[in-house]
Amino acid sequence: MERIVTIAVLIALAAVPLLASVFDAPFYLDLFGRVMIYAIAAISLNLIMGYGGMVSFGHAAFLGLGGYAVGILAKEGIDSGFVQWPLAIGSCALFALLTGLVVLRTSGAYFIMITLAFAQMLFFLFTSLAEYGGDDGLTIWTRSDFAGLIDLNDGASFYYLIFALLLACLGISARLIDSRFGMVLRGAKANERRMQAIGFPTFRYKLAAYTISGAMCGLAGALLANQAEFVGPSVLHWSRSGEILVMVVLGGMGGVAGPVLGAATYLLLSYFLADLTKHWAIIMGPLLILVVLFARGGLLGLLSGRRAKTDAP
Amino acid sequence: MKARTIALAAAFALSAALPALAADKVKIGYVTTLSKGPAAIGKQMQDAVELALDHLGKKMGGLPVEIVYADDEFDPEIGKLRSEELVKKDKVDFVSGFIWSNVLLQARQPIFKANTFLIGSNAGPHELAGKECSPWFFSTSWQNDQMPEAMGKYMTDAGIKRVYVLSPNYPAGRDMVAGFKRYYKGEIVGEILTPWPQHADWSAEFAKIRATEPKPEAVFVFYPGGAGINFVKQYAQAGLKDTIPLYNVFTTDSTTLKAQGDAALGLLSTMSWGADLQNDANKRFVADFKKKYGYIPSFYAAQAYDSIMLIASAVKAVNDKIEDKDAVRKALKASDFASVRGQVKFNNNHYPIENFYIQEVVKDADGTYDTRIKGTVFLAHADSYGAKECKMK
Amino acid sequence: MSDILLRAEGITKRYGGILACDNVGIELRAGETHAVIGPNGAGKTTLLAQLAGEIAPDSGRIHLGARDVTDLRAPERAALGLGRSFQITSVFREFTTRQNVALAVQAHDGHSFRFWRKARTDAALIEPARAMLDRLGLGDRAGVPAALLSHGEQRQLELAMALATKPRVLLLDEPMAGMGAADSERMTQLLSALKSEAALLLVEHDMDAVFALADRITVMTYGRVIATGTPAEIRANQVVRDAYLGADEAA
Amino acid sequence: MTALLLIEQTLNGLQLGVMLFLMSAGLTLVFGIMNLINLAHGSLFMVGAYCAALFLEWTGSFVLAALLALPATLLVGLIIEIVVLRTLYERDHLDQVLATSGLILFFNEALHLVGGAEALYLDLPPFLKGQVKIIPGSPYPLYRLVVIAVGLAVALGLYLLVTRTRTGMLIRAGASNRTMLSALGVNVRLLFTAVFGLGAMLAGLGGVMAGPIVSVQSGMGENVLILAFVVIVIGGIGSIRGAFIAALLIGLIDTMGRAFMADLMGLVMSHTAAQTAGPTIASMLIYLLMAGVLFFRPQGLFPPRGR
Repeated sequence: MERIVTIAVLIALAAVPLLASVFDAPFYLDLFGRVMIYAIAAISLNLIMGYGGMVSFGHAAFLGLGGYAVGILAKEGIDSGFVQWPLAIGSCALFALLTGLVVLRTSGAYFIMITLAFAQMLFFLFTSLAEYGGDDGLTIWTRSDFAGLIDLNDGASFYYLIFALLLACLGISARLIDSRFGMVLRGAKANERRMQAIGFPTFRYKLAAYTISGAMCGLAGALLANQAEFVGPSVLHWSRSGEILVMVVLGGMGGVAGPVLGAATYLLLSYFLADLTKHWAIIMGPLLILVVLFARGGLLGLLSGRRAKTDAP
Repeated sequence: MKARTIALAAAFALSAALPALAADKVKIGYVTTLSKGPAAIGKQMQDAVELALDHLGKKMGGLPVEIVYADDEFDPEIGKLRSEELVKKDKVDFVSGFIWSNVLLQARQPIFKANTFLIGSNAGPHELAGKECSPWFFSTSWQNDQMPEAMGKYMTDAGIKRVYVLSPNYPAGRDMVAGFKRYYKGEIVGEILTPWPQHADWSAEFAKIRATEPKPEAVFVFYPGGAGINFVKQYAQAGLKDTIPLYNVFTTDSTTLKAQGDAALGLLSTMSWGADLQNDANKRFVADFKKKYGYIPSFYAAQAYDSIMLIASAVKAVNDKIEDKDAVRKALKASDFASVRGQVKFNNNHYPIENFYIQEVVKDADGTYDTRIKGTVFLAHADSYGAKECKMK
Repeated sequence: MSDILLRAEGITKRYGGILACDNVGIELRAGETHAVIGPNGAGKTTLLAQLAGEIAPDSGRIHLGARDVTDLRAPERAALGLGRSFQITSVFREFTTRQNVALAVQAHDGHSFRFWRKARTDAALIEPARAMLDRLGLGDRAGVPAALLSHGEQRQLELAMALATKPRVLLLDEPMAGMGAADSERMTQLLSALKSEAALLLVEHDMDAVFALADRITVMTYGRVIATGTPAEIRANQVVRDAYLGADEAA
Repeated sequence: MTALLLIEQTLNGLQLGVMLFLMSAGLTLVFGIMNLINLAHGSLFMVGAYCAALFLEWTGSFVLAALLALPATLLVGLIIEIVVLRTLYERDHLDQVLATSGLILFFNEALHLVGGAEALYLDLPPFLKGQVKIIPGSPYPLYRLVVIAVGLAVALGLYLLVTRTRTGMLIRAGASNRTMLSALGVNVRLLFTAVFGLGAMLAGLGGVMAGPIVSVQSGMGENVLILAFVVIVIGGIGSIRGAFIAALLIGLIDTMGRAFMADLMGLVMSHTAAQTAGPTIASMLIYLLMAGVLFFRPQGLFPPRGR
């Protein structure tokens, strides 16, 4: 069931540009492009949260850092995507690596809050960077330039690039969690003490996973900045971290496709509900609660028939 | 894959190259905040737009008008997405609204790229006034700096020698301080930039003001929205209101006065419009607004009303040929409409050249709080960026 | 001297006002099965955790072979050949039985920064795991999620995982806990077959198993070692009889 | 002069601290005992303030409004405990995060509908409006002293409740070892509901007392919620004592940072640079503190024993 839904969702996403051109509705490229970018961010969070048990409440920090890397380079006149994107990903990886040395000393709620702490520090830092727009944010006048290889200014090309990267991230995380490395990560989530007793120095594997996740989210940040042609501190506000987290949990953490499902559902639902009424939150809120109460394991759980009530241990 | 992309690109190119058809109606996208915290402002703007349509008989020139409201949810990203939707899906002829600088700055690109006019009816960031000024942008409000400039002038003229300055630590806040300094000639004895937006308690700052020697004669602040409510209440509670007079910009307006209550009474601020401004358009606007909605409009409402009226004047001037963008731009630039702000011209960067007034918070006979114009500070005041940095003529 | 594989001296561990271990010394010789017994709260499990490197002692030294491992953490000691099983079954419930053992094999098959190849089909992990499961009689349960195994089977799996790390020294925390008589009997046979492979340090309450398996026995009460000796010596030791065995036999 | 300023800022820090304590006390208990991450705790703060504002409009008396707002918040708290949260105690933390963030969305919008889009009016009665000259030369707002007094009184009351009563003993037992409770034959469900109600009422009290100081509007609880989480994490989850000390610590550090950071940095850098960097560092200060504390004590300052 999960497989069928995943494939259906991916096929639907692949068909968006076609439908958009047939019905002359290019706006949907932006809408669904944004959905896919957040899906990548959610996949990256799921990698450490769903498989490594590391609940990050500061993942938007990477979204923002990746975006600012593109924005700042663009402002300094470096438009080449071959420079911007590796730097965006690299700086996120580095930030994850360095903060990981600290945050991974804690676990549980303490981990949640210390990841938030680092994201907040970054938030205040960018808010005060008057040179790069500060609170107003930074306009990106030209999208990343890939030397004619692909033109990000063309709606469909950019869309398919995002789509390809989404597939790549899905593929990478699917391989990753089944690899030896993934087994260590999952083992550490289930029982870290046991993992250490059989000889795994779990800290370094968790740190590696945290770094990979940060890098992947940095890619999403670079994409988002290019799509928005803008980057501002609101991208790394804690409420954004909360939203990414909600997407992952909503979609379900039992499979790699959960985050895609979650991001699509959360963003599209709030979008269409907001079209319906400005009081959309009063519908959205209870919907989230109902998902928790009646589906164990998020939407993915709902699809595979894991009902909350019958799953009592 | 590649072939399909090319086909798609061709399709897009084709649709863009089609000759523009004559318009059968005027479609305006109106972006504002309708949900979350600051929805009160969005509601005022929406009410004002509806009133403008009433006054226009729902027609601009010979064309019927359709307004598409979009909620930016107080989030720049959503604001940008909705703007994109307006120009690409709804294919509006004009976009207007925008309360917040950061939302406007993020949302403008897709609007400009779609060759659509953007009539900002509140936010006035300096970027759009200076180096990044755009032929597609017009403002029916002000450039951020103009308001504190007026206050700086007023306080200099009033002979106030020593001022303490407080403002949030973000670009608009720093712009406000810079604008104030541009025209204030006395001594600034202290200046604090407080964190934004989470700062909610000024007791520490008040203690510093009180401890300043020699004693400041006045305090100048910029705290918009909810922060302004907090600030004004706490300033009065600290007993400072009666000892050191408070002057502000954007801190006391009709969206905040109810919650500020007596704490705001007597406070002075500068503004380019007031409900008691004496001109025919404004009298009609305020009277009808009160009658229709039962409350006093704020400057947000006035500027929103003007934005619709400006568009209407342009549509009429080009004889409904709104597809002729150059003609429309010329007509907009002419600013040939009865503004509720009185005589208004556009600067080279399309920000208004207008009057600025000093106004005081008063309590009406029926117990509601309101502002009264006390005098004029600037006549036909232009912003300081247009001439210096904007290359448009 | 060289035949001593694990030696702890002067181990002291304090929790608030309670002395969990008070100057404990213990030695484990090659080829030996050494049991630690004592009433609940005697500090046996705390001692085991310190030997394994999960808890740092307040004072005292621990040697693994000739090497001082006091400052090494659990994974490092495991890499040096120290295996352990837990009192409370701690297998990975979501993984299959085979995956559980394969994970233990993986721990000692170089680093795990291998991101691409599927671990599930990695012969270098699967084959040793299969062999280990066959040996412990769990071969036909290899594909079953560990959560679905019976309690006895889970204890066997626990042992299989410890063994898969090819330890020189194996610390076993109550391997018979919660088992019925038949399962206990099977486990006793399994353990005695292990003697040639690794030295065993065994914490156990099941006295039949202890006296059947152990070459030497250390008795602890209130965090202190009160006696060490062969089963016969311990049986005859008056102090032990008074403090521990006597009470047990009376009950 | 500077000494007087220091004293005044200490009072300010104390006042912020006790407000944070009111928010954190319930949060840390609910988290520590029921193992529930309740993001909607900030909504209860908001409900308290809204109730006070609405009751003030209705009765015209601030005291009456405040007194009515407490049971009203309690009632709202009990309703969400029974309808939603009760089923979440045994669930994953992340399920709790999802459900309670749903509650936030709901409450923000519901109060928006009830109270209107504009911020509500909640002003002090004349007898609380004055200033007191406890420090020579600088009058201090009476109301803030009242806030400090009420906050400290509540802290004392909680201390007595937790250390001197049977309920308190159960609460402590629950915070350090949850499974023990049912073994003791306690009606766990009732105890949980009572603890949650208590926490809700304290958050409501925080909202009522903050109402006259800050603007009463939808979404007002969220920033306070984040600060409260910072407090309970620094203090050690489940520890009332830790929450109290951490709340005061955060209150003082935040206030002192705002008051003196720019000047302090002015000593080592140019005035304008200090004026911009100062506030930035000041707003990061509490997060730096949290990261620092957790680095050296990953379980916070006062982790309840046995976890």
